[in-house]
Amino acid sequence: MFINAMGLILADHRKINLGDLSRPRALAAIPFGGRYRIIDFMLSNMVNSGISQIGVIALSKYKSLMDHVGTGSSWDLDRKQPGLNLLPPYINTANVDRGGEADDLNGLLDFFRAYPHKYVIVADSNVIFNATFDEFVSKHEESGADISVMYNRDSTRYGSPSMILNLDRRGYLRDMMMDPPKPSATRCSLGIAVLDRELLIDLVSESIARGDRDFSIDGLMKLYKQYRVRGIEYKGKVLRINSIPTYFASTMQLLDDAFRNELFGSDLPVYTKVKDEAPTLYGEGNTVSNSVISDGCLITGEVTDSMLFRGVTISKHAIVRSCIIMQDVFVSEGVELENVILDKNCVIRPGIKLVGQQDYPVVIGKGAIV
Amino acid sequence: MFINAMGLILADHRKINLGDLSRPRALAAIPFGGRYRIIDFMLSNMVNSGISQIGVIALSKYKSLMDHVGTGSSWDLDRKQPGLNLLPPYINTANVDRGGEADDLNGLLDFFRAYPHKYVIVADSNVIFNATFDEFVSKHEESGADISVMYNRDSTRYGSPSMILNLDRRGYLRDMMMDPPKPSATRCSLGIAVLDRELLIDLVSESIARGDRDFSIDGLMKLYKQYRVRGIEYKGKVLRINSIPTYFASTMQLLDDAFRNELFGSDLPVYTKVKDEAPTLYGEGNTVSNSVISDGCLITGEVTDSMLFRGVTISKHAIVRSCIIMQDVFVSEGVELENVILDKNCVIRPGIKLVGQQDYPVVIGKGAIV
Amino acid sequence: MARNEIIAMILAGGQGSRLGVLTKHLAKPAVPFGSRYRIIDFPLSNCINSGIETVGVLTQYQPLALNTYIGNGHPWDLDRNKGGAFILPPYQSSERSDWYTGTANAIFQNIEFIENCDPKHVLILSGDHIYKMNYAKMLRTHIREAADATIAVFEVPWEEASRFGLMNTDENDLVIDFEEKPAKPKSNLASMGVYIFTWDVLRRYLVEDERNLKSNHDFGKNIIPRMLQDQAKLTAYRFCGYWKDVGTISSLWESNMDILDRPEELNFRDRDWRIYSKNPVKPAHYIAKNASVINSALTDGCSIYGTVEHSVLSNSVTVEKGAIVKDSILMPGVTVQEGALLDKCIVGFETIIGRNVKAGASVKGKSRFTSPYCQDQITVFERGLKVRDKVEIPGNCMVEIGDDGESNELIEYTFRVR
Amino acid sequence: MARNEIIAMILAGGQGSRLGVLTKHLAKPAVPFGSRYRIIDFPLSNCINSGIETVGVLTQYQPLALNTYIGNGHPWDLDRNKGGAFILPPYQSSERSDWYTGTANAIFQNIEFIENCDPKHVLILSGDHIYKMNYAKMLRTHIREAADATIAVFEVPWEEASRFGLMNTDENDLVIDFEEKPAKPKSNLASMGVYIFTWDVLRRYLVEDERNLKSNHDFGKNIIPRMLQDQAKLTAYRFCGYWKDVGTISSLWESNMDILDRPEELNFRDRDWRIYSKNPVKPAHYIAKNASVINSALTDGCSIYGTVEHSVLSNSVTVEKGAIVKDSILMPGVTVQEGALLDKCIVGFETIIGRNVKAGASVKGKSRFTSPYCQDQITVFERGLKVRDKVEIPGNCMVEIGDDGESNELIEYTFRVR
Repeated sequence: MFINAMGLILADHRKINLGDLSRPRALAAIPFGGRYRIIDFMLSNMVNSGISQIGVIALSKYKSLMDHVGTGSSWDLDRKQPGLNLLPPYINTANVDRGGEADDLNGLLDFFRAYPHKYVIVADSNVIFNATFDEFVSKHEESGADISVMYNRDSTRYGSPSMILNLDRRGYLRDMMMDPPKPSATRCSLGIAVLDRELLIDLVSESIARGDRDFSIDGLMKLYKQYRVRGIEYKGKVLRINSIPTYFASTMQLLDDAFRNELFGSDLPVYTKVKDEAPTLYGEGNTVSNSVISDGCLITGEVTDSMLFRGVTISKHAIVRSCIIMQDVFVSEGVELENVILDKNCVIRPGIKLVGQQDYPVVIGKGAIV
Repeated sequence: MFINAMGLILADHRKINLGDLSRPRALAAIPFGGRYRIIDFMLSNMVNSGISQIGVIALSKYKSLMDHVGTGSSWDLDRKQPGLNLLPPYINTANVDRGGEADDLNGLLDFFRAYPHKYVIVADSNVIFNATFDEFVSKHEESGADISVMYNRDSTRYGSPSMILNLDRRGYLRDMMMDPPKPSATRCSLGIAVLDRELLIDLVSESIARGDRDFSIDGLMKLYKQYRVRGIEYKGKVLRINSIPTYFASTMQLLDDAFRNELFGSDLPVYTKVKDEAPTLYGEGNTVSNSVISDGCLITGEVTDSMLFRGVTISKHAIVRSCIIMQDVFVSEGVELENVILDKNCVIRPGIKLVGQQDYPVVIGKGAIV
Repeated sequence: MARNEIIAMILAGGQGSRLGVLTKHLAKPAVPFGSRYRIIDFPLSNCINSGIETVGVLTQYQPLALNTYIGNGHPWDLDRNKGGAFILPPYQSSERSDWYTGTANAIFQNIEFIENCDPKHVLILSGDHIYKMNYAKMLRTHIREAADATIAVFEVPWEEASRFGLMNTDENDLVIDFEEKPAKPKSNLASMGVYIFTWDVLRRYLVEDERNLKSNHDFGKNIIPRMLQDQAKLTAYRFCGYWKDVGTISSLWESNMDILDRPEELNFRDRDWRIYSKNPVKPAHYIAKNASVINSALTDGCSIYGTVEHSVLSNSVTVEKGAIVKDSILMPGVTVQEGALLDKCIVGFETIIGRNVKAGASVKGKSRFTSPYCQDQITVFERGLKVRDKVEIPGNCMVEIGDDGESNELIEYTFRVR
Repeated sequence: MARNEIIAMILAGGQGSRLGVLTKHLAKPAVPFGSRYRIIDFPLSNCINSGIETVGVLTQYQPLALNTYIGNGHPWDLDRNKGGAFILPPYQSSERSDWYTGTANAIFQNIEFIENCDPKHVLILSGDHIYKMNYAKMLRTHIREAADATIAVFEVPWEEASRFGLMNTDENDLVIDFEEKPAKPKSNLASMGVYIFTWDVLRRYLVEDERNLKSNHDFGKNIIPRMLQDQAKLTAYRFCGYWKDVGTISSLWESNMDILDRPEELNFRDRDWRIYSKNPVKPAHYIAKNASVINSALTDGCSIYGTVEHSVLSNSVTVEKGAIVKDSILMPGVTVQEGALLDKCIVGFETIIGRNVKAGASVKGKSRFTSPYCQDQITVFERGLKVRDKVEIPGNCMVEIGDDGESNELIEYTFRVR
């Protein structure tokens, strides 16, 4: 009835960098899809699977992540036995005695030991889909594998970095390659693994004993020589974010009805921090076409093929085409924008013109006044 | 009606060390008074004053503090606009760019700037009393001082460290001394200050510009040459904790009816984390005398002049005299304890005898099996 | 302690029968308003923004929607351990079992609740007004004047004054007389139905009023006049700003349109006085390629493929290709199918307007649904209907499922529960 | 989704008149129990420990104490955004306004609430039983057996069987017959008043039962027999462990004493199945120098200067010097003044037992307070009394304030509100 699992979300990824977007925040905290941040999708998938103990671990830049998840109440994780556990490196007091050197693995170990669940689902923060883990866990249980990892086969390009899996006939991993020059298989890891909590505790304890300081899904998969690591295919639609171009392309996919309906039209809600914005007001002379618009906007200009986050103002005679405009941005009169990503709180002054290319969108960092 | 103030609790004190009790946790997180931790009193004082935005800053060893305050729900601080803000040094992302060096002053500044209140009340974590700050703030307002600090005059000794204030006729600070050999005045700082939020922002910004990394009440008071720093007397009962002996003596004072009634008998509740323990069961052959006993205990032995925290077991024929026994300690049959402090989760095996002196109680660290 | 200075009691029990089918299944305060909100969001948000954290919500009529809407109070930050939002229905006691018989009686029956909170003052609110008001300011006046009661008043145009309960005041804003809808108004200060009472005084009057068998147990009709008679100190507190009673179909429609036509007055974008509401947990809305959305308010979960003009849409509304929605209010989950036209319509939760349906002001003629509650050519649809394709319904109609089955040719009922 | 698998509905509406003055001002489920708890803590904690996060609490009689006790549901982790604890009082709708007329009618009137939650199964609980039970296990049985209803049963001694509603089962634990308190029991499996129904099936029976004018609209009397008649699949689920109905003064007293005499059976110290309760926010309790506390349960806020023996004390009880409390149950805030003796007494909230009062089993004789509800020499005191110094009250009394003023020589009323 309930999945007997706890969740762990790795909020950073050492190999993924989204430039100006990831400078002020962890990968998982990057705004996405109008009302959301990337982590919302994985958190919601876990909560919708009935998982109520979730750890989130980041390497640095916690503030924006902490502000976003708060007490966890938006995901109904503000429980007596904490539902949402932010696991920063500092959390382990033992480190202090050892001279204050941060060592997140001990913090992880404490977290895994704190709850009685059978499984742990560990997930990276760079894929977006909407599904429960029921099937994933039951297939893992049936197979008898030690570790199962989720992959998909996209017709589109995966972008880089991507981890291509080579499975044997029974689905077990026999090889894996990062961005291989000639992909021998089309299976690409989604960065999600499930394994026994007890096994995970053993693996992490060993890492600590060995003096390792790193923990990653790729690291777990690499154990395929000692353990039975098996791939399980996810067949639904997935967005994969590993660079600014894939971020931009993934956003634009949300303008597609079929894609949007699969991501949001199911019974599984995607939760996010509630902002209590006003409804969006459309003024007299506006033209809005093929765009996703969030609450709290005020639109009197032209918006085409774009994604607007909460609280954006588009003034009269402004033209916005194929843009991603984040929270509380103010676009003044007569501005012209095409293939531009504006981070939170930017102000674009009257008459400014910015034009990027689809593969090379212009990115304006948080709070810039242009 | 409401105090227009935010609160800041300094959870550590560089000059105070409680040995085995403060090793695994911040000063503010040390258990006290049966059901509480030291910070509960200051948090409750602030909440009871109608303050609903409170920051807590510690130098290290956050885990126990975080576990204790959780989402802040026990103090009704689990609000949409966060009521309880844990301000660890890591919180400022700017530090990461500067090479990861922790700098808590920037985090403080962010916190002070996030809310619109007129005043900030800054408090150390080593005094225990039960009162609102209404009178303190209104006296500060009336006087027109820049900074007001709270002091008291105890007939008992203050212990060390203690900051003795020398005030002029109008109450303004003209000198201050730490543990003076011959105290010229009997006014001792309680480590609580109130000042304008704007002034505090200026002071902290200056410190940052100057490259300082420290922030303390004593540091604020030392500004008496540039600013008008005034003392305000608190006339109620106060417990002061700055060493193991004063911790022990303060606990023993709670066995006194008059003292206990002033601390707990008022209309102002002292909130703490709810543990959902069972009621305490007293068995057939027990003798309990002049002791404070928390919930969830099981007592079949003898307890005299002692303080028992939650979930303690005192077995048959055990004798406990003048002891402080923290959460979930198990005292086996035939044990004899006198002037002993047992930290959380200790197990005392059958027949063991431990005897300390009133001024030198025996302290057994967290989780020890004796 | 500050906490017990004042508590609020919201009178949310009335059926609001003048809203017809809109309140057939839910209490008036739970009726959606202004795209993102429900009516009760306004007093609740005003309370929390004014620092009032204990709020009793007196319900009686169809409280379920209100009860589940308010839930644990979290959306308004009213999920407090001490205080918070309390639903207060009528109940049976060992002595009596009565429904609430009037506004004053409703408070009387909850004296024990109030005593438990032990406040110095009690704020009495209605659950059917749209306004943003800082009750803390009003309380300061009440305390400064040492009043027994303070009544918020709103200056109305003289020509409309006779539609309101009016306070005649002296030069110090002390109330000297109260008239309910007088033919010849002596004042244009209308009572807003917002009262602060000193609790000790109010309790005395409630107990006395309860013993009076001739009383209607109503604040306006009984308690206030009785206090005036006793020369208690009643102060008028003047409120400036947007304020509207949304008790009729026409005023509900007007007030919704005001957020489009006079957006600066209610100003939902003001972050210093947010109006909180329960989040529907829906994605951002989508405007398709050939859609047109002019002069309208939309919120999460909407998908617009047609034309929306001068309308207020709640969450999860779909307007299909070729459909036109004009001067209308669509509540959560409404679907307007291809080619349909809505003109000055208010459509209840989840109702489906079939293909090529024409409804509202631009359709002329009479209908079996014509209703005296609907004026100004406004047409209202019950929740959970499917209006069959091509049906035409004129203005001034209240479209609801009947017991006769005759209406079956025009509409069907789609809700699982009736 | 797992969340909608099952919801719980707790029937908390009954007056519980056999508890006399203890339920004069509050519903039975709100009666304090076992030092730290109230009766309703048991079903609420069982729900959350079983993973059931949506709980409807059906109230009708004196719901205020229950309403404010449950509050936002936080103490039981039921302050969920989705789900949580909902107080469900009777209400007026456009079609009818009725109090709940029976257990089945109460659920019937809340069909809309249940439909909103859209569960596959509904767990029906009583608000007046003390037990720890994992409903998830019972649900697994219900699903495995594909039953229409699963009824929890408890094996009672044959000699007591005729006091219960009994299930006769076949060898597969299918229920073949149900008898309410039969003179000659054919089974010793008593129904615990804990039912899981498949919701689609239950809804059908509720609607049918509601139409039957002769029905009492009761689960035990009408719904279950009717289902048996239709040969619906009813499974018995055997429960082992502590279970007690606390519907009478004697059983309430016994069950409280059980936590002292059989502490291993209910085992409140088991951290894997905590019983949650609202925290009174009081300091730890204090035992003074010459006090004696033997074989008793105490909790926060108590101060003991006298003798307490084989008694259960709720929070904030004071026992003064020289006072003796024996075999008694003292509810929150009770004060026993110097030299008083209580023997087998149950004392309501905040009552003050004056100096040198003698009350209960060891005082012989009759009294104006003697009551048929009190048996076994137990004497019960209403909440908020002051028993005047030196008064003597024998066992089997129900001490309450009367309208006559005659009792005034013995007791006075101290509560602010009556």
